[in-house]
Amino acid sequence: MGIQVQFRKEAAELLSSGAVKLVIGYGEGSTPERRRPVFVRTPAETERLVLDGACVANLSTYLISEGLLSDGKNVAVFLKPDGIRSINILAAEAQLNPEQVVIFGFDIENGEARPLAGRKASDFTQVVEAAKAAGLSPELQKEAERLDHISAAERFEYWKEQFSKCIKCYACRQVCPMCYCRRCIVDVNQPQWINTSSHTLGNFEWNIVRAFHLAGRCVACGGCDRSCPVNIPLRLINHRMAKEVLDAFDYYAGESTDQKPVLATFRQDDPETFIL
Amino acid sequence: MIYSPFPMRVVSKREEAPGVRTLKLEFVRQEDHEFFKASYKTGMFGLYGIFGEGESTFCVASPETRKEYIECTFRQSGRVTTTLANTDAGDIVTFRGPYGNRFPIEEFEGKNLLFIAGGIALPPTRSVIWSCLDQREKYGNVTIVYGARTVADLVYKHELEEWKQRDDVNLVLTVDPGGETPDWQDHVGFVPSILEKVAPSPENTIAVLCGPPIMIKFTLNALGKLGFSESNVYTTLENRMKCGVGKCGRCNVGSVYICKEGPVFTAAEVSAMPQCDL
Amino acid sequence: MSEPFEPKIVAFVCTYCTYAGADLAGTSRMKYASNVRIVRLPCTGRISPMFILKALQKGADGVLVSGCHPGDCHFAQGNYHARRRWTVFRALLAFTGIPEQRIRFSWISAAEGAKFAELINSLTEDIRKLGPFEQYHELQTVIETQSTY
Amino acid sequence: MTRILLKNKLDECIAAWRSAGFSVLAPVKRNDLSRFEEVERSADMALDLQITERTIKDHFFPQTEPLLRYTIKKHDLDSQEMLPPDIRRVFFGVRPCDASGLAIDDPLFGWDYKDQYWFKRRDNAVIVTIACTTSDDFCMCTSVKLAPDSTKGSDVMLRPLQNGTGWQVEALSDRGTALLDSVSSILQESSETPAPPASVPVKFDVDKAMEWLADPANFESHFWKEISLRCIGCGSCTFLCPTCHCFDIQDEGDTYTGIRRKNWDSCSFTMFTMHTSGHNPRNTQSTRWRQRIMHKFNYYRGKFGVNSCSGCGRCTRQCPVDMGITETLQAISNLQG
Repeated sequence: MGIQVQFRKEAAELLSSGAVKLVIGYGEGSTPERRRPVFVRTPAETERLVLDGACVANLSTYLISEGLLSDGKNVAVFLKPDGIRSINILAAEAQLNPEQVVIFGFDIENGEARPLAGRKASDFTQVVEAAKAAGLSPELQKEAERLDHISAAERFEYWKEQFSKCIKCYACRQVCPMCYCRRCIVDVNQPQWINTSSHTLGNFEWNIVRAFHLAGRCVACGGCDRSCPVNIPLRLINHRMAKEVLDAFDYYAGESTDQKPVLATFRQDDPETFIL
Repeated sequence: MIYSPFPMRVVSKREEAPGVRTLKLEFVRQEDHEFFKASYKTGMFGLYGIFGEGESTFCVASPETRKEYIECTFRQSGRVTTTLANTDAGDIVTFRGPYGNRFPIEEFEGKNLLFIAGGIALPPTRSVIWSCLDQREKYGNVTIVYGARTVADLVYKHELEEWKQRDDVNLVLTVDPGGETPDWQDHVGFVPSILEKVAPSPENTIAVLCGPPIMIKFTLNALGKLGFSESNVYTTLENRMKCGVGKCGRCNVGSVYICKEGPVFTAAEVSAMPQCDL
Repeated sequence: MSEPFEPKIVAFVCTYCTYAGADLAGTSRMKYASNVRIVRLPCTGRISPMFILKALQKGADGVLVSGCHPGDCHFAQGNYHARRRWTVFRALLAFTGIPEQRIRFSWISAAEGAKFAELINSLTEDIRKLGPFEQYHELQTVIETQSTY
Repeated sequence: MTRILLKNKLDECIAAWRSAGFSVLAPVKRNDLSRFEEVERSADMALDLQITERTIKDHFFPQTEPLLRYTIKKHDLDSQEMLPPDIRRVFFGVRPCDASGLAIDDPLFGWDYKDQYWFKRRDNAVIVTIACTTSDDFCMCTSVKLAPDSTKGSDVMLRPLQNGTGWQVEALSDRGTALLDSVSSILQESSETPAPPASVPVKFDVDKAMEWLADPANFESHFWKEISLRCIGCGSCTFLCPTCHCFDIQDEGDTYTGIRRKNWDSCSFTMFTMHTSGHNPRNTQSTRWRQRIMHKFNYYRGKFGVNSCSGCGRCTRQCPVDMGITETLQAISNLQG
């Protein structure tokens, strides 16, 4: 039985038994290559669910929609390992109750979707651990290494060029499951920390702040990078930050639902070589 | 030009109620003042601002019969209003306007007038009230029903006193239950129920109603019960605005741009709008 | 003749240690460069990365962030939390090309007036050598003309 | 016999326009993004692109633009308008949908109060459009009653020749005629026929959809909730739209001096209509998506007699969650049966 058929059947069972009120999955998109998020509430509708190698979006974003989980009922969601890590982080940061999230876990290998065993976030500990090894795509890796070997001034120019493209549509923020603030720091105007205007300085500041707020929280789902309508390689920055917290604090985001957020905790012997 | 405001000098500042202030502004440049005198009609609004902070939209609280100054009354809540509230006499602020439509007060001539306002919404009403009181002979009976949450929250207290003393104005004051002080002599209760109690006659009467959305909703019901036709009830709507001139695209309720087609509407026009968009 | 470059440096310091240290430097009549503007905060834990960005936005050529030595925090843990935050933020700035030499971090206790004076002097000299942070400030000047095609 | 411009003469053309004081902007793919930028030679142009990711709206109504500069002294204030410079520009290789977008926005910026920032740039621009002979999955100009060779908003129309060597040229306005006259020696007379315009399938019945939208009973239809469930509330559809024109006004600077700027804003954002009191008339994503659709296919028409959509399809093409005008209007016209 293919994974799509299997998941449809199981989703229909969950819905008809009332175990979940909603299944968030993927459906056909506007072109044959595209998949779009779909919301399924009845067993009959599960026919709309699609699962294959093109299902890359991290659907955990929708779990933080205002009020979705406030009735205490369960919601099922299709998640790759990155999405499962998101659930762990959201649970650790008290944004949702992981008991309410039923996970249809899958991973994509060689362009094919393959099921992962488990239903609760805690069932996937090994999967999450295994994902630790995942890196950037070869070409991004090359770009990352290139950036490591140029001077600060050249790096500045590189990012200046990239950020000058930004139009502050905030797709990166909206698509990110970790960006759940009711009022984002850029929307705060008393005081106005960073420029809201989309000139290069304002864009620079926005992107630094976004990356900082995701340091140690990003699960590398690549949603921001894919959503960016002006193709800024946001993944490079996020990846670099993830590497930094791994190296400095041996911290890998989203390992479990009770993992303390990296910047909300400390060890007395944290490295501090740079402090005078 | 289109987005350039007029510089205005703060003449005086008055504390109306906790967090509510009135600024009296005079034009710095003669030509701006001439423009204002030629274009301002009661009901219009403006964008008051401070450079470095931004602009904020509220009505011109002074009547069209007194155009020497602009008065504006606002509650200190956001970034702009906080800065405006902290200005002193002599400081320079900005004004862009007047924009929007107006109360057709010449159509009110010969009719009885009923003004109903709640809380911080007295300022727009006050603009019409004085515009009419300054030409008192043109109008019939004048009744003002004004309510606020507490006694302290009543704005323009000195003018309320003045209206109270006048024989040709019937002033009805009320505060919400629990908002009264021990020596409070007037009504206690919400505006719609007090209105029904006072029961002004709809005969040859125009009602001008300003207040928070919830009060407007219930007061319109009350006016309906009293027999007022929707086309004889005028009200003002407010929404967030940035440009004030029909371009920035945010103040519309349904297809109606408040900055261009408003802020003054008849109750009939308001009920034709999609209510959920208000 | 252009005037010699005087770096603008903003120091965000905690009130219990580094500010007291700066005070000691002052009362001990130690001389240190006048290029630094000190902003006093209750604790290093209160020093948000936003402050650093704001300082750069407003034209600082360098920023110093300083507080109590580990273990000495008046609030027991503030500086430990701050330290993690700095580690990450510093790496981020470095990755986006903001030179590490311009954003410095230190521990200075209330007793270390001399360390404070020396640090300010050496920091000022370092930044004087680096010159004004034109790459960043240029962004500010560019915005006045940008998009006026 | 019609006049044609050969591709191998394009560089001469650009040189002639540039020496006549024009800057020439054309589609450029640079730094992993396609948009209109100033070019000096045809080799820099990316004319093969179906459509640029960014629109030419950017050059008339930039994402952020200075409105005025202010200086405040204790009891004095000075503000100076910062109007765009007088630069005459040729936009070469514009797609008909983008050109139409400009024409659609003209009445908005012109009604009652004239926005000089827009019109100063408009008056100084000549739009040279190339008709589309190909289309992609997202193109939908025909669905909104425009066409791959629509002339709306263009000053000059270029129709690609069948043999691929150049374009048939046609002036559509005085500005266009003057621009072509300035290069008349480079143009040639030819009997080559232009390639047929792309056949773009009609994806929805816009009349039916408009009828549904105009019915007040549908304003609070459950449809809006369903169609916008997956909308994440970013602004990419609005910011990449050739006709979206909403903006915010922001001050940057301090209490003494600074710049007041006009920045793009989007009806998708929660903050867009949020009152200071916290009341928000459009407080859910479905009401915001409804606003976008209603604005484009109902309100705008009521004011200016046109729909505020030129069918470029960017909203769907770039949407992170594969939404867009096409899907919504398709669903609406299907509702109408």
